[in-house]
Amino acid sequence: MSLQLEPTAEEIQSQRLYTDMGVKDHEYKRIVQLIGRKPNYTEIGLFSVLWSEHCSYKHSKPLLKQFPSSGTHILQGPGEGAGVVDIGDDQAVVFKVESHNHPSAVEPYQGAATGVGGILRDVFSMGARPIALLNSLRFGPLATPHVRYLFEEVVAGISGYGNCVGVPTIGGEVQFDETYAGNPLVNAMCVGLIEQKHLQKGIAAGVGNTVMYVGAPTGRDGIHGATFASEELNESSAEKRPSVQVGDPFTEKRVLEACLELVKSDALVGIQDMGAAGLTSSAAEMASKEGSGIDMNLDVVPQREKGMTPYEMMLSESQERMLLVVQKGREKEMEAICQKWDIESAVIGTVKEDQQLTLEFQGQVVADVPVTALTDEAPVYDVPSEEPFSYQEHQQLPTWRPKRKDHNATLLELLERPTIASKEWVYDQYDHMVQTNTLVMPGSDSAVLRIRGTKKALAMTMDGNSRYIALDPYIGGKIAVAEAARNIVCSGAEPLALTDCLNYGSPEQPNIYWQLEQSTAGMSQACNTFETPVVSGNVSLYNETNGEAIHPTPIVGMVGLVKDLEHVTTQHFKQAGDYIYVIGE
Amino acid sequence: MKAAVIVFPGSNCDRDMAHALQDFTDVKTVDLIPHTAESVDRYDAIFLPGGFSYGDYLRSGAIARFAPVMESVVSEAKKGKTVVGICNGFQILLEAGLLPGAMKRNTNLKYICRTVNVKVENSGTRFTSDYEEGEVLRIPIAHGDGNYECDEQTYETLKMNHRIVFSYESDVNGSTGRIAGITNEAGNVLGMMPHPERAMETLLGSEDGRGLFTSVYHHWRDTHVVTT
Amino acid sequence: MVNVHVYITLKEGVLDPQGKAVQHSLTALGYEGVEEVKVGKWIKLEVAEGSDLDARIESMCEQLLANPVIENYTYQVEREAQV
Amino acid sequence: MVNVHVYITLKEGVLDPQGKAVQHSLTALGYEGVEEVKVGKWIKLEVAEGSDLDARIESMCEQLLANPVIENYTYQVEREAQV
Ligand SMILES: Nc1ncnc2c1ncn2[C@@H]1O[C@H](COP(=O)(O)OP(=O)(O)O)[C@@H](O)[C@H]1O
Repeated sequence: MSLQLEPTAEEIQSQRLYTDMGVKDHEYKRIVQLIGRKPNYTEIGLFSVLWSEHCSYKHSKPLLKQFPSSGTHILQGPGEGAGVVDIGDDQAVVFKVESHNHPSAVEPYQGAATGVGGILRDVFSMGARPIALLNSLRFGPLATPHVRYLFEEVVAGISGYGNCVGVPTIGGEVQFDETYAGNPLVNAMCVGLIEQKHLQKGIAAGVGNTVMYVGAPTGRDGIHGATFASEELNESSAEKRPSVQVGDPFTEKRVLEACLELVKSDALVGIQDMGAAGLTSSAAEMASKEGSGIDMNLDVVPQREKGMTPYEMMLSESQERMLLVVQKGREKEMEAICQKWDIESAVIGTVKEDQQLTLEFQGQVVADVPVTALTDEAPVYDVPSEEPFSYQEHQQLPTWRPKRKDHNATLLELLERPTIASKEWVYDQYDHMVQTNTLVMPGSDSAVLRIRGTKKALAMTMDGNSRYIALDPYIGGKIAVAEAARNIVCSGAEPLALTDCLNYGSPEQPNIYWQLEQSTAGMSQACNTFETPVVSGNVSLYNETNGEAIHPTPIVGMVGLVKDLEHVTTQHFKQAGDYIYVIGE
Repeated sequence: MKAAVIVFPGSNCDRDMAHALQDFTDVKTVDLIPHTAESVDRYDAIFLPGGFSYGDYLRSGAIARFAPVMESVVSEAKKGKTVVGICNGFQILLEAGLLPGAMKRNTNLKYICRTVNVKVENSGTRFTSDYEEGEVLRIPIAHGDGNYECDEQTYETLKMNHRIVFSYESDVNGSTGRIAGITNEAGNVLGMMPHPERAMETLLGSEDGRGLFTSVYHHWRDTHVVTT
Repeated sequence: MVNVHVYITLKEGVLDPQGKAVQHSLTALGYEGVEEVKVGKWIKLEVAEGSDLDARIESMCEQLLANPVIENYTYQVEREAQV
Repeated sequence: MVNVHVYITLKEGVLDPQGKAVQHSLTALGYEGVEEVKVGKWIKLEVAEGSDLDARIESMCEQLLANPVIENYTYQVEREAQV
């Protein structure tokens, strides 16, 4: 059995194998302390993913705390699959942004496609029907074939996935700048609409309740970094284990429809997407939120490949999967719904009282660790922050005033810049009309969707400009929020709340941490001023190539409410002879 | 009139189609019918909506054509009932052999979503009687495989028998003869790539699609309602 | 079980937009003397052996795998034991 | 000029939604014993002969025709004269 070929707990320690999984020495020591023994291979795997920046926010948590996240209309702030905002009439809007920068750099089509898939699941796991997708993209200058390839494939991936699922991609933005030449950014946002009574949470409540797996079978996709050992096991195939996940939008569409039917049943207790770190994070987080534990039998996890180990199953990032907690005895009702949509489901575990995540495989307990150790006890770092030298330099520079004589030529030059030029080439490839609610299509300030059966509409936009932040992160942070708010207001809507994606370099660099600190402080201040709380978000750090970090790039995704369809306004000039006004400073 | 909108796994314009019929025509009953249904014989008109049935894997419409409900759709079509396939629905009708020809990738190899000018080539059909011949409609297209292909003989036959019902005013996807929509020989089956169900309200940009649905309804009324 | 390889291509005379695009890109990338490119499908199936194997494969191709209106197919059976 | 046939398939272990859908459909159509289906590409090119032919083909495959991150390729050169 391959299981026996895995390194032992002793070998993991003596050869410091945990470092290959991204676990630091002091973190390893802390894990040993927390569980009272040396973790085995599966267990250290669980910790490595849950203690990663992506899952634990260990470098960014303190900064995220400063964001205002509540308000009378906020039904759910950060912490669940997506944020939820009351829009009246017992309805709510649900939204979140997600980054897929690194996967898109490696395999742009699938990286972008699976990014869309993931953010859709975050939204429909709340019980909401996804009604819109947006994306914010950053690439290097289009002059090189590789950047053009990345650009074309990322757009094709977004289009391929979103179009197939039948959710309109109605907005976004693209910028081209040297700083992203080696590290493109792909941020995707999804907006959903829900009847408030169907709102779900990702919790494992009710001792004795059943844990169910729903969706695509698990393969070895996305098991990264730590695969060194398993690769050695596998002399039969010279092929490298794929770490690239391939999206299957057709399955996603069926999982979506099935979930939206499942959430209407009172037998459903909790539901969560298996996103990054798949089964591990969904199980641990669902148990942690409720203070419960989970017993899981890995033999019955639907599998796509033969001979998968517990480690592989737990760390797989196969797409289009959901974890459910269902009232004991009512599993059949859930299974029937899954069958109707022709997707797999399996009873894989039970909610229990003791707060342990216990995994069984082939009659053996292969992992048994306290849930709190995996989640609440994840390290949080106080990182040194240092104002970079360049900042004061920038401040001292005299205000630059461009001297231009020929305004016409300047205008044409500006319009030629890919960052400024029309993005029709992009949004022509997105189905931005499906569901027939799109009032304002891509090409204006924000996109606007009507809400059927009401006089209301939703406006949404994504914005960010890293140059401002590189120059002055505090003011730049404020500008990012203000730009989004302006776009919303210009469409005839009142800003409700926002979601954000923080794309930065390594937080372990004091200068970069300073940027993070300053820009999030600026954003927070603007959020307070506009009364737009941050209801969800995502952090993507370590965006660097050869030690060179990207410009700090926080992206703001904002949603606003149009109270009356009459208020909807587009940015285009309507008629010759109309007056043009400039307002503001 | 009773209308059926077939929902294949992966259909995503099914609700839009139902809204178009329900909200903008006098059609009494509009039912969403699952792909597993055995029969659609109790309906007067059958609509195959857009989307990505079975992911459009292998070829658009290739797998959907074998969905259980299709047997009944084909036999009702042969009996002369009104059958409309829009976008993916058109692709399914081609694969099922109810209409001649096949779809290839758009010439630019990209998905195209945009409102285009669509010309009514024949207003003498049950699908277009509420339009003027030669009228140019603003209707969105949204497809990756809309490049209609048929051999020369088929094309000549289509042309001669006025079975080309809609054409694109300018070449958008490489289609032979800029074909956007055709009927079968008997004239009761229509396939078209543009989405009239997305052009029902000026609020959303155009209401030029309404005529298709009202034509179908009026044809049914004129052939079924006895006036005294 | 035998491995069956089905090769599907557009019929002679049917314009192949994908092939043309690939040819264009290859030329743009500096590969000279690339004259014609056709992009087709290669479908690999593991199928149960049997005396009716050919009939089954042909019927699968005609019914589903290829679209006889615009595509041609050929196939090859790979019998491991005989290799 | 020689005809080059390039065969591209997804790497072992990479999810193949197309293959799965085709297999599902064949089974539903009553073809029994269809175990695994993989959908790949078959690209036919007419290329100028030359001593560097193999090098050229490989570089075309790696640069454009196949996506080395998730796909494998093989190729075959068909020299009409020799047949
Ligand atoms: N990635 C994208 N996805 C969808 N729509 C986009 C995208 N990029 C740009 N757009 C659309 O094009 C319009 C213009 O984009 P852009 O040039 O970035 O201008 P802006 O300064 O308003 O952000 C936006 O309003 C948006 O709706």
